[in-house]
Amino acid sequence: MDYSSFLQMNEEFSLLMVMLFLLIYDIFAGEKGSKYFQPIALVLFAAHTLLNCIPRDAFSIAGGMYQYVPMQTYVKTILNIGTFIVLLQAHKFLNEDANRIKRGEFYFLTLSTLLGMYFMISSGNFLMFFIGLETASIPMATLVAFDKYNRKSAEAGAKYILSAVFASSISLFGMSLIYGSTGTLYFSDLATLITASPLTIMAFVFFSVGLFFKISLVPFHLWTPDVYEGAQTNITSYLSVISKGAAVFVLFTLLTKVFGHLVTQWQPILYGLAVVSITVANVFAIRQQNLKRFLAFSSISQAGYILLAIISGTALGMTSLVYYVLVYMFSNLAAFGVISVIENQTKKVLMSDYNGLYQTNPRLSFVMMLALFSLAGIPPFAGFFSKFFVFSAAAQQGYYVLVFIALLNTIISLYYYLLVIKAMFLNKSENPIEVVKSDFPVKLSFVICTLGILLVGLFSTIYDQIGLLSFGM
Amino acid sequence: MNFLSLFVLIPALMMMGLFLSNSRKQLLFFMTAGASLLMIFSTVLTYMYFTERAAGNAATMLFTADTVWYSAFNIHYSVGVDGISVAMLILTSIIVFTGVFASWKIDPLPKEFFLWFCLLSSGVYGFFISTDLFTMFMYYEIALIPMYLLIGIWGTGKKEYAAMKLTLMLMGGSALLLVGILGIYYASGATTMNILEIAKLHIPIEMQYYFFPLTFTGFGVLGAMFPFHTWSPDGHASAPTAVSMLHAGVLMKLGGYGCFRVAMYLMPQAAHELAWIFLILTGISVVYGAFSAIHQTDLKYINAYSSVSHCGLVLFAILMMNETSATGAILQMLSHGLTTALFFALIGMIYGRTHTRLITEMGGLMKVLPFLGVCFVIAGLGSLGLPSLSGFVAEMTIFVGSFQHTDLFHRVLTVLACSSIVITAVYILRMVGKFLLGKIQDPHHEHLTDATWFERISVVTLIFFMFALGSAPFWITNMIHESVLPVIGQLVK
Amino acid sequence: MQYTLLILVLPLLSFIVLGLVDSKWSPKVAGTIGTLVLGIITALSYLTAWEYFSMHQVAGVYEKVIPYNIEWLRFTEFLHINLGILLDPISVMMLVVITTVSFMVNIYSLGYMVNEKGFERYYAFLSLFTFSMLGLVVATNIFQMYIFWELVGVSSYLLIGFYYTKPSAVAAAKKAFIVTRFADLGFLIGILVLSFYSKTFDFGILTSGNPSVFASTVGVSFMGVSVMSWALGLIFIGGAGKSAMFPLQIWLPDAMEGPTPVSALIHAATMVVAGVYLVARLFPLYIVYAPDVLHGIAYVGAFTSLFAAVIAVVQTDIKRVLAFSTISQIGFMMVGLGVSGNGGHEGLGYMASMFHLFTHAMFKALLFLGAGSVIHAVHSNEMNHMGGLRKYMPITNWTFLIACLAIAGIPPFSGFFSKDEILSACYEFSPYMGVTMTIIAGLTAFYMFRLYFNIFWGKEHKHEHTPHESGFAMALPLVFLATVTVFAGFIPFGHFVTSDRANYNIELDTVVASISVLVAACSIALATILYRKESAVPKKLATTFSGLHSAASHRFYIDEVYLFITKKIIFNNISKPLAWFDRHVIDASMNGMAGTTQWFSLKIKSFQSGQVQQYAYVFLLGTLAIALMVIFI
Amino acid sequence: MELITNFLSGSVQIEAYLGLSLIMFFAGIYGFLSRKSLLMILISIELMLNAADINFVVFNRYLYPGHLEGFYFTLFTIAIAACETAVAIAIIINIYRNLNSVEVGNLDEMKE
Repeated sequence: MDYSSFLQMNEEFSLLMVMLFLLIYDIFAGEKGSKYFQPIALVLFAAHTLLNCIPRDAFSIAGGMYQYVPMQTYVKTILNIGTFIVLLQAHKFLNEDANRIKRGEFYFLTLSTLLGMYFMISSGNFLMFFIGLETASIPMATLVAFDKYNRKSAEAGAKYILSAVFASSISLFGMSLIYGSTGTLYFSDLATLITASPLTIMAFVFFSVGLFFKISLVPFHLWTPDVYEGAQTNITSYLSVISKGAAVFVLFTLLTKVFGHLVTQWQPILYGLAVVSITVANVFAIRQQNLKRFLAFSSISQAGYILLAIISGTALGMTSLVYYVLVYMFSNLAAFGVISVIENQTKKVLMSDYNGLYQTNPRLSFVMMLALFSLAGIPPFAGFFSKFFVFSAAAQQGYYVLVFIALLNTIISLYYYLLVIKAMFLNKSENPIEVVKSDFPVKLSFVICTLGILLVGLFSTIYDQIGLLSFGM
Repeated sequence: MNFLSLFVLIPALMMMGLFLSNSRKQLLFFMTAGASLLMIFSTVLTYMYFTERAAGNAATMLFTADTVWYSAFNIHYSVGVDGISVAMLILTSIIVFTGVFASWKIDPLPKEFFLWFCLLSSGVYGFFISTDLFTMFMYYEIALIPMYLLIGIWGTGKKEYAAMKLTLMLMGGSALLLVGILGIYYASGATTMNILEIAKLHIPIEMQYYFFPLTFTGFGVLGAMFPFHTWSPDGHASAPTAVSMLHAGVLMKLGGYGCFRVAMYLMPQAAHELAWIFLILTGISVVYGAFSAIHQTDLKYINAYSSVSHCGLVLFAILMMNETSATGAILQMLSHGLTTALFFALIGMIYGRTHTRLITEMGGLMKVLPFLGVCFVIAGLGSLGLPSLSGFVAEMTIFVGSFQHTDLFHRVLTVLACSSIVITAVYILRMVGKFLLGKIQDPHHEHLTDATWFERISVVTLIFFMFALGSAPFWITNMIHESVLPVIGQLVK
Repeated sequence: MQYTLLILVLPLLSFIVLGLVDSKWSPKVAGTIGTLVLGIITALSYLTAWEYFSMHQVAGVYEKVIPYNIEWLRFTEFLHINLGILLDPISVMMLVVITTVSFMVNIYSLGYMVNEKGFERYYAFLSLFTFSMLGLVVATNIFQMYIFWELVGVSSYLLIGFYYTKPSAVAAAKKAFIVTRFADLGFLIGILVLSFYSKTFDFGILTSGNPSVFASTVGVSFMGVSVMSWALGLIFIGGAGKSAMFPLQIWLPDAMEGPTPVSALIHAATMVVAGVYLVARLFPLYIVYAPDVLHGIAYVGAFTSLFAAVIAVVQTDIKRVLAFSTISQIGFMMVGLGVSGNGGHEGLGYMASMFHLFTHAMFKALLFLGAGSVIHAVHSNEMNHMGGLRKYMPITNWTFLIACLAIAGIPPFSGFFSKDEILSACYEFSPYMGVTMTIIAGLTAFYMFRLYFNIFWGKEHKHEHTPHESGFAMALPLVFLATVTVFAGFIPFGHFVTSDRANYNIELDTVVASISVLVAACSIALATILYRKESAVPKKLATTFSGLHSAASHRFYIDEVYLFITKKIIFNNISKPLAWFDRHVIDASMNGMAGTTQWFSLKIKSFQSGQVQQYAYVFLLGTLAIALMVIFI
Repeated sequence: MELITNFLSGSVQIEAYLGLSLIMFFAGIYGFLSRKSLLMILISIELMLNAADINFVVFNRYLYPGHLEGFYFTLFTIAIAACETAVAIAIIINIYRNLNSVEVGNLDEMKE
């Protein structure tokens, strides 16, 4: 057996090395060395991101267990950038005395979930996929419960792990049935072997709900707001963007590549889920006072929008999806970034606390506003473009009614996004949040997000680049 | 990129300038400089347009330019103007210019105000120069969203409610619109989003049946079509002066323009079949808006309902589908834009002095505010269609045009719409009579001061153009008329 | 005749200049400019008249001269508004009338208005009015006429509301504008209908008598009435509004709130006859395509005339008396047109109507100016504040008397000739009409002399300061107009203005003339008995016929009916419910959508119970639901 | 009876295994939904995971005897399940430290 072919897994190895290095460094670095831990970690991770951003030719190793297509590089790069932004935003939080000791773990856990997602994305076999999925979710549970003296955090951790395992066991059961009905676990073989027999369909449904859980679609979403609220904000943002982004990509590839024969089955499923997710999440979001919960529901409805791209099942849809994830990442991370900065300093996360924020923290409010506008799909911000493309992809396949429903929901979503903007800009407050100071990495993260929000839409090259590769899908 | 893009770039540069500036003087400098630049620029454009046409250039759109933007969706950044767009650009530049002068004293946060104002205006300009469905829609939405903050922060009265309502309703309209646009694009099988190209293709009639109502209603919401007009009274009443001006003056025109340029132009068969529904709705708008205005006591509400009525007339005329009424519709857009902007400017100035907008609480202001009073009367007369002011030209073109329709139903509707001119007279004169004429009611009003120089600039500019349009309409009607022909040709075919 | 353009341009310039300078110049300068301009254009009008009537006759028929006709606004290939000048006998006559009266009023105002605030504004408005009125009469096409028609309406509004701090003036101005505007709607729709079938606005083509113009109307009817009747009937509504025909007469008495010279100019001599002029202008159409409408006009005119005359008998405000008398006299003119045929002797009514228009303009202006002079002296409009003024105001007295005699139809004053022609035409139309009109003529004589005696004779009323004759500026126009009134009757009017523009020799119908003179004389005698000296008879009569009397003094409650319609029905029962509907139904349904969403949001919040087991339960249900859905659908 | 004999004699029908796994799976689900203690819930999850494992093994053994995919899958799954349990136990301990209880009903601070 030629193990050298394993070395083609560039991204995974590079990430693994970063992880291991950081783990070892954290253990053995002295007082002095630990000062440089975060800078080194960030630089290393940035280097990792840069090194692995060039797409290569498609290949498949380990007998098809691991399948690479160039598009994955983009997806992984997007995840990398997202993670990088999250790490930047977590910088200050991790420098606090209480957390300093735990930051090695933080990095290690975060990066291992990322590694899990890598595997998930590149998997060519259900075993690989399952391992990746679990690698992504088990450390996540510990991250959610990271703040172990906080009751909310513990509760969120418990909810997350229980729900996640419940979901993955159903999913696993589904996989077993798929295996039973086809006799293989390789994606490439499954694509031809799957037929629309009731058992297979049942298996498919059981399997896919595991992913729906990860994407947090209604009605598999109920854990989301609680976990988002309980977890430390940076982890929430990681959860909402990175893990979701990886999952939607995988869902798309699986549906088109593996379950292509079941297209008449999964299209109505997605149709229904999209409608329900967008609507229910929006309706819930209206009432939310806690901004983290609020963004949780918002992210559920965003996931619903993403389904519009998946449902099209075309190359256009694929491109739109990846693009959507990219834009969504910038916008959501910006929003969560603001919340985390403020929460870290003042412990305030309620919408009413944000009254009059613009008077004291104009920059933060500005970033928040951009993020929310982008999430709401307002031009000229990137969110508008991504939404348009997603709708366009669905409309191309004739899903006009779905697009229409989704658009009607954008009105509701605009309403609650505007509520936050109203709080920040319009409302007056007796005791507004004091001036919040943020350190350089956090500022850098805001700059990256803002540039992303402002420029990604205007420069079509990004979309075109993604589009170039999506035709292989 | 061609020079038309300057219309978008200048506001963008203004925004940058504003962003960097830090004193009130600088802000005002950037705004006035930018606004005047836009005004000059639109004049130059008009001049160039005329020379091009005179030189025999018979293309539908002039000064076109086309850059591929998103090739996957065939989205191009394509610009071009015809007579209608030029007219609209002139209108926009006038109102942006006067709007700046009307908001000379805006407080608090002047910088932010002007920033949003610039964004709003760049959206409007962009809309009028676009010939691509996507960019058109994008600019349309760009123009919508700053309204929320502009009204919410600098407005008066129930501003938060009004801002929210306006934004959401208009977004609702744009939701319909987006489905319509996507439908047009995919159903036509076009390989481009350029309107002119799509117009050459044929959209299957059963598809048109779906997308025409969507598109028309989508734009119609912004054009304050009954029953989607309720954002207008609340929104306009709460908005700060310049925003009311720009919104009622220009933004509502986006609706009519879009209906004409997109809905009717691209889906002529459905337009023919379904026009009667919308004719009834817009006919209702015309009369209903006027009747509702009679009962209002808040100056801005009166004017907002009056806008509903007048903008209803725009859509009404468009739906009559002949060249005269369509020309009239465009003229009405111009005329209503100028008149209503003047109204809002004056109302804002008066409100700034009296701190009330209820006509029951004022009286005899003509005596203390002769300049504003006279201008208000002129605006009123313009609104009720006095010959020599713009309203007359526009309304008469519409009525004469609409009445040329061979179908009796259309002519009867025209007659009903005509009746709005009487009702308009009623509420205008009632308003003028109540608060300008008569005796001074509130002793505090005895010592008000008349308009300052920057207010005068704003008002006089608007009045000047109202007269220019109303007394010598030929310079612009020909331009509009020949640009209307392609669309009407499409409809008649 | 290119200089005719100046007749239009000069007053416009004068308006612009006076309007823009506002109060920067002294009042005297403004007044002088206005008057001077009017003087020039009066001279030009006379020149035009002289040149036109002496030179533009071809084969005994006056030709139409169009020195200017510029396309102003193009609607379609055939329909375009032109601005131009059309000279034909009636427009030239109107030029003369308007400029003359306007000039007199301008001079008069120099004295009358001198102490008023806003003197410049006043002159600016006067210039605007003159410009609009002149533009109206020389219109080459029906749409130009409509344009100036509207402008005239606005200048009338501005002038009635000249005392804008006075609520009654503001209300009157508003009323005048809205009522006429309402009528204009009819005019506009009439134009639309007419132009739809004829494809032209141009008077030249419309009145050419060429049947092909209206070929498309043949057999077309709407609701059982032919479209031409509709068109012309609607156009007449416009005319009726401006000319205060029943039931649109309500605005004119209130319009007396304006300064008296304005009443003289606009609401007596010029603007109110615009309706008559309009019908005269389209007379060839009426007579050929809608003779029934023309007859209708005659009946409306007759009724209005009677109606106004009855009311005039009981009014006590001298300007109102004059106003109702104006309505009544315009009724005469309408009747004249209505009963007329076309050409030669048939067209007697037409000629008579125009003649009456001309003479009426002069003597009615004189009456108003005289009344103004009286009001100026006693500072009141009420008859019972006057009496015995003949001693103090001899010029006014004499000129007023002349005017009264003229309007009463006593030879040799001008009113006699014109009214007599109308009466002859009426008798030829139908004896009933003739008799009715003769009675009205008698009523006219009666109330005019009631007015005259009440002002200048009767018991002297105590005044704060002794009334005195007005100054030169006010006396001059009185004298001038009186002179015209005396001699105008001898103008051979049939040589100038006839229905077919050919010469026609007026012959006095002695029977009709003597009857009418007799009736007038009797009425005057009656008035003399009743009002020359103070007597109890009028009061007694009033109490005897108290019902009629109070009805007449309340103008037969027409205003109340209107008030009911506008206030109660339109304002309270249409507008108010609509406004309510808009707020509480349309708007509420929009808000309701938002509310429903909120409500729904509240209802489903229990799904998010915080219980992880429930989450799993929902999760499971969702899975099963999907599975069932996919398998069974 | 035949089932038992077959079972004892070593020639068990595949349906029996599948039935067993189904029962285990739904028992696990039932347990997850109804148990009060977090630990019991965890055990229920283990039941569910193991049900899937049985499926894999049985399918491999009966239907696709030439391959080893199912067996491998099961091995990995067991390892993963162990990880999950470890993490879950850790979190439950943490919960106990915070709440002094491991009742699932108490985890409702965040809701709505």
